Amino acid sequence: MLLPSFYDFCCRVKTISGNKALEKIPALLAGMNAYRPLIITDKGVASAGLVDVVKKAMENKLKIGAVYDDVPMDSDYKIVNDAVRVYRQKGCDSIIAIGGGSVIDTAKGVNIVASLGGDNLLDYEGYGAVKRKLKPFVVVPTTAGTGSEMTLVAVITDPDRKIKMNFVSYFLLPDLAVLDPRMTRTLPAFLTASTAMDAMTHACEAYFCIEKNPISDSFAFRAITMISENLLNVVKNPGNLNGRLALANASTMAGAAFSNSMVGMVHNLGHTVGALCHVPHGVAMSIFLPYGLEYNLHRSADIIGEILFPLAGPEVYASTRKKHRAERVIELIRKLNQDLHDATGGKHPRFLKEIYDRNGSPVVPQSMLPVIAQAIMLDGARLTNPEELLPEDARMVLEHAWEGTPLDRKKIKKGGRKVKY
Amino acid sequence: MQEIKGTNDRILEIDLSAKKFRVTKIGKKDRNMYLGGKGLALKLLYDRMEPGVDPLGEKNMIAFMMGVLMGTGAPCSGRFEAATKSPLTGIMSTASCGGPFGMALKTSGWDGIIISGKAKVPVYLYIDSKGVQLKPAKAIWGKDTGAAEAVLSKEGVGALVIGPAGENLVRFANIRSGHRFLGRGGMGAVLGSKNIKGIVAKGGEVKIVPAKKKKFDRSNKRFFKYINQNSITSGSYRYYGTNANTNLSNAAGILPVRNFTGGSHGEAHKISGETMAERFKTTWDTCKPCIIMCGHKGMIEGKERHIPEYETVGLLGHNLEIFDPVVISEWNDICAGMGMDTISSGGTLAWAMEATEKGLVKTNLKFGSTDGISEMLRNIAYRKGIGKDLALGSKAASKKYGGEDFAMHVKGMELPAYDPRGCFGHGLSYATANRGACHLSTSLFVLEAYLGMADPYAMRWKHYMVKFMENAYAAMNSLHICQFTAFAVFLEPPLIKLTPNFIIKILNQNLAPLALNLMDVSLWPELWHATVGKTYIPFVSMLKFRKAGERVHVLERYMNTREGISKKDDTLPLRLLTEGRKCDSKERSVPLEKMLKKYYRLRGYDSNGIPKKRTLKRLGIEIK
Amino acid sequence: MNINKYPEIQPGKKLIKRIYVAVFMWFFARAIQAAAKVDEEVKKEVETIPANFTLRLIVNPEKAFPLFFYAKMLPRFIVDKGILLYGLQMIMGKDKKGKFRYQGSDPRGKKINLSMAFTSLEAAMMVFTFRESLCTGYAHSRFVVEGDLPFAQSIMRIMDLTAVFLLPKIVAKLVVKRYPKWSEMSPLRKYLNRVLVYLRMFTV
Amino acid sequence: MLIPDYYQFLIHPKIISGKCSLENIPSELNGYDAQKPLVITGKNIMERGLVKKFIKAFYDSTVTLGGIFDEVRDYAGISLARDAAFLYKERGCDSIIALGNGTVVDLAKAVNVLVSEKIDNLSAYHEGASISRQLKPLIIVPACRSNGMEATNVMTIDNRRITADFLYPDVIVIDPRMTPGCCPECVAESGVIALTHAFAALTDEAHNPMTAAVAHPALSYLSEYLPKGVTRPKNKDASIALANASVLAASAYSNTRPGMADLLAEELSIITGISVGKYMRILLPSLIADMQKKKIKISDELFLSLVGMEAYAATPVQERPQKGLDAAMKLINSLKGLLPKSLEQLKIQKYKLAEVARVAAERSAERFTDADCRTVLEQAWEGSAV
Repeated sequence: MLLPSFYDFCCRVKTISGNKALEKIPALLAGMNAYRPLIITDKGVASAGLVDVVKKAMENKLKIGAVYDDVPMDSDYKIVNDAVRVYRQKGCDSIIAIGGGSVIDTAKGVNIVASLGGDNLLDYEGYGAVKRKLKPFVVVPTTAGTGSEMTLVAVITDPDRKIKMNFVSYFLLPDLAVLDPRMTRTLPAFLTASTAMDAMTHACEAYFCIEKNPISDSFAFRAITMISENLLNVVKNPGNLNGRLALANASTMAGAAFSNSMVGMVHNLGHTVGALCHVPHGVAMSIFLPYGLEYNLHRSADIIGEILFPLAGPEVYASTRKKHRAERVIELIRKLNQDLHDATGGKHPRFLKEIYDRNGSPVVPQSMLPVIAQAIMLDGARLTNPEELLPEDARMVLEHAWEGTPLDRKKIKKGGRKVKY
Repeated sequence: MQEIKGTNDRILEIDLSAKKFRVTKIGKKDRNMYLGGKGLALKLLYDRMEPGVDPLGEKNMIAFMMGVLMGTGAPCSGRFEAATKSPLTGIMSTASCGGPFGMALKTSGWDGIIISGKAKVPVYLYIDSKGVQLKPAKAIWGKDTGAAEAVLSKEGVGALVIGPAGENLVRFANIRSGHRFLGRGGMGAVLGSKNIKGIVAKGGEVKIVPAKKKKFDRSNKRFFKYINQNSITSGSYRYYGTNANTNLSNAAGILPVRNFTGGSHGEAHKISGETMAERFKTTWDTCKPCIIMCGHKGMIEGKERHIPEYETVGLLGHNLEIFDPVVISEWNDICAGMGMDTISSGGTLAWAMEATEKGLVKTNLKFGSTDGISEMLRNIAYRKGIGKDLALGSKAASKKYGGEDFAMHVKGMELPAYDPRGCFGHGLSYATANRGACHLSTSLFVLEAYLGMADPYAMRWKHYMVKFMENAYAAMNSLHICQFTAFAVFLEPPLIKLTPNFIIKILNQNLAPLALNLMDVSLWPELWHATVGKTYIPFVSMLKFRKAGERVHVLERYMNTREGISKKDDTLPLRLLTEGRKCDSKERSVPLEKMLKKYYRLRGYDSNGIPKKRTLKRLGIEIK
Repeated sequence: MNINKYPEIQPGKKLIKRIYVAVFMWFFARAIQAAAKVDEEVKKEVETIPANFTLRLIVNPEKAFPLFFYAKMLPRFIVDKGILLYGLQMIMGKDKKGKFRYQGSDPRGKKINLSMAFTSLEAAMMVFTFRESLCTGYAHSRFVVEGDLPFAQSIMRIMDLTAVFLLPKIVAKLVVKRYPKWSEMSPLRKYLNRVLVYLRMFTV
Repeated sequence: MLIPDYYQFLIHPKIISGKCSLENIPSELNGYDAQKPLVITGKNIMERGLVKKFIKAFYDSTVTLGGIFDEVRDYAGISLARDAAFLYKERGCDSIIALGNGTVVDLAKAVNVLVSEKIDNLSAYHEGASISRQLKPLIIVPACRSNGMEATNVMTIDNRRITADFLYPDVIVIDPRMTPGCCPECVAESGVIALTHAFAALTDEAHNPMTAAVAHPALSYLSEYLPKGVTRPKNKDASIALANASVLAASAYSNTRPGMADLLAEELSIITGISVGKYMRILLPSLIADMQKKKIKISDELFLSLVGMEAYAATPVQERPQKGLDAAMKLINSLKGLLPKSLEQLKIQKYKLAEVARVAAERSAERFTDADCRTVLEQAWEGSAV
């Protein structure tokens, strides 16, 4: 296994996973001297009845301080401040976040203010403002994709200044991540597909980007295995709880991997497309993943080739010749997208031009591509991609992804030395 | 009455499991190579015992071997040696005693006994010239040593008994004979594990005379003269007992205080031999025959009691920060009655006190307080409460409860009352002594701290001094003669006596091999040769005698290495190696590592402390 | 227990490395400034950066490299120019005219928009002696970027390009991810710009 | 991949490994708002000159080292911990760095409890109280001779174990300047301990994807670098890989139940005072031989981790678990004669084995029987499997 000349790894989240994982929360919270949590969630989760599932699982053993369910799609610092008020009013001593990325990010923000005092999140802006242990913080993810429960970043917008604030600290990591298949059971098939592909992208990018390290590799490796073994099955049989659990595990493990090894151009493009055209993150990921692999193929063919092992199983890996493995990986990811497309009845888009909004109009018009290409320079994930990615390169990739054609590998610019890990 | 010239060479081997005994003869070769006493005891066990047996199991054996000079009338020769695998340390242990049992057994016509197996019910052994009988000991089982011995003594001249501690397998239980004890190494537990409450020998059946009477008498006369001349053997020890050491140790800064954290104490004089002699009007109560007469008894609080020895005072007194001679002698009596080694008991108590202070165990013991000690000693003997764990010795207790850094033991045997941080050579000898922390393997503290004949803090040549003394003492214990005679034998010959101390000190420091080889120890070999009837060749015989001592020491070491002893065990408690003491302005600790390396090389051990094949071959030890 | 056996240990100083980093930063800042004037592509990148944007490159911890310690000893004009031994930081900013300029190493009174902070002097040495490229350095957490993150990419791009102009190919290949081919950057432009950048570095 | 019905997993420490990682300590400390660490280290590390190099790493930072407490030897006891805690308080320190392995780390953890809870002995925890508060920041810098428990949530102080999640170190810094081994034996021992721990983590029936993910790189590094490390203990690549393996194996191990070889080796070590590594080298092969004989079902993760993807993929499915055991056996036997091969050779008194087996079986919470332990021990005594 590769030994990087330098790496750091930190994932100090206690993960509990299982069909009865929710029931363990009260005891584990008590171990951290917490007995009255505030539940933070959004309306969608609450209306799906997931909060009730959690409450029922913990009944009698824990007193819920309050349920705050006003978190919007994009976490906002004012919401954070609002939630802190509720936290203080109800005398809570810990936080349980139930939901996806924005809920978790909001809860992280709430935890900062609730633990460190004050009433405004903006006081804690900037790197290294959080320097001590925060309140006990439990995350119950409901999407099995974002992996936010394993990241140390909270992205919270400031609508007044129109910026996204990044709060980064190891203290933002939750104390507990609870993976229970009951939380993802009601997720519709096409969302299951895209969130799982999000996790798959995390895992793949963690595996080949320049900050890769042995632990993140190993986590990613297993995440890919679990997704490729279970995804299609779960999309076809939504009630498959074991499969759901596997996907939840995979998502968390992929989260642990990518939060330590960072992501590359797939995320770079995905973030940009998301910001400019509001393409759902998971969808963008599943579309760009094969292109990301293809673009970096000449740089790290062996490493990408290794992904074939978890993706297709050892038998396929053994029967494929070494130099064809990387290409096979890309082929298989495309095929997986195709399969998902079929299984969801076309709801899972394969190319950019296939994404439609609720009104049926395309989300990414072809005319936007140059703008998107230019805007990739605003995202940090560019830096950790093995190959240099400049606007003109991005444009070339985007055009192919829009059209749905494989990259013309001759067009990719080469000329770097070997990637040093 | 039958008369035996020299040695009888008959050994009684008793197998308790089979209820059989047989008589074996000691071969001439063994006698010449291993002299008698300790040497022979070890050799016989070496031939008979497998390594790795359980010390408290059936396969362990215990040998009692009488001195060669015993019964001949040589001064201080009424001693015998016991050897077994110790339950305290798990390795070979030897102990010496001057009680009446020795003479009784020897005059029953036996040079020694070896006991193996295990009796089904508690028994005692009755030995006369015909052999041995196993008699039920139901009536005396559970009694303290004094009462049990009183019963057994009716049947013969001398007896060995164990107390409740031995019956309950306290790992440092001892064996009593008269007022003397086979103290260290837990021999009592070995007898206890074999269900033997005591051994009694009829005695008075044969008479022993040296083979070469004339030569013997000539040497003997010189021996008497030396002992009566020497200021220690005819002075301080004779009048104050071994406890005369207290003031000397205090002055030299080797007096352990508060579990070896201090080296001297202002109140130590209260429990010194001088004070006790005056306060309790002491009289003699010693081994027989003896002319040093270090054992004393006195009227303490209206009761006639044995005056505690220095080690007892040291470990139950100043090491616990207790300076009341009355309570100390009371505890001395409890230990004697229960049949427990006072050194190990005291050392274990000191550990328990410090462990209590540091929150590792819960007891009511406290340094400087007499509360609860008598009770704890009884609890240890009967293995009640925490006494159950303390009865395993400080090593085992510290393995269980922690506090290994202040458990003052070497190889499991608790440290006697001489702090090696004031006498480095003695520190080395603690580490290398075969049975564990033993003050009797070299007694270098006398030269270093008491008499000023060697620089206590120098490291040069200490390895040589240790080796020389170990060999000499091993030989002496094989004779077997009282170790205190060494003062007389070493110091009284004219050459040493007339040289001023500072010159000896300089010589010892710089030319130890020369200085030590000039020491005239010819008295001992002369006596041995005269007794067994061999011709004494000046110098050559002495060298052979010293080589025999070396052989005995290395044999014991070799037996121990077969049980897993190696360099890692030849060490001192961490406290002695790392912590300095306030009484020492330089806060020195023992620089063991450097001395140890040289010692191994000199001894012919490899770097791991295992005797080399070459060494064993040179000494004629059969490799197994 | 005698605690004097275990003395407190104050951090020492690696003087040569400090000087190297200080000098390097000065050269580098001047080079960026020159490149921003000379090269079209750099100019284009600079244009994407908003006005009054201030960038700071610093070696942490700031307190270990006292800013004003040397200032007291040196002549005024050197201090004003911010030359050399003036703390281990460099500040570059886009002034009102839209020029990207080196603004010395005194952060007082300036609003820093983007800060790139090396975690330690050794980390800075790793990057500044080209043992690790800027990207590898970032991946290895040698420095932390904070502030207006969106523009960090442009700054990195500017730095990469400057490195290409400044350094011979064999060294520059260690620094940048992809060394531009002829098709991307003609040799004429590269060598001409190299001369110009060097000239401007020392003259203006 | 099999996911158990329920599992918990935590790997708390931040691991920083590689070139120039010591220099990250000041910024890590800064992240905890700490400025003045107390350094706890061992005499042997001082003698090897590592402390000097360590101090150099703090040049050009604002971190003052509150003192370098270098009194630690082979035993971690409360007396020493109290001394260090006293120094900590006198100097007004706010964090702890443990430079070294085994007892050094144990002592540092104990000092951390003493100073964080403001107590002067640990009797409450010995009696079963649990540590439920955040302790001071603890950074570990491993040197050679690991006892495999540094990265875990266990501290062994005064021969007694205290387990609590708060005892995890906060940061582990693996730097090539500190890791090179002092001798081949020492490297071999550390490697064997890591191997045994990882082995226990993967052969436990209740292992989960996360423990497998952590044990995997540990085993891969061991199989790749252990043979190299023992022949060239000073080799930086090998030493750093082995240090990583040791930390990762410990992380996996603290999330699973101890295996039979671990339990037996620990018990033997307490009784005899010989290091666990020597015992594990003897016990692991006998355990493997026993498992092979009994045909115990294990997961094929072991094989994958040890031999890598190519060889794994080239082996038929049903043979993989067994081949995994073979590979582990081969790896441990690559040490050849470096460490003793049987308990007999170590001169363990045979009568002690019964007691060891009994205690180990007791500690295993009925997973292994007394008889199982006896069988493995007997085999280890003869060393027939080695």
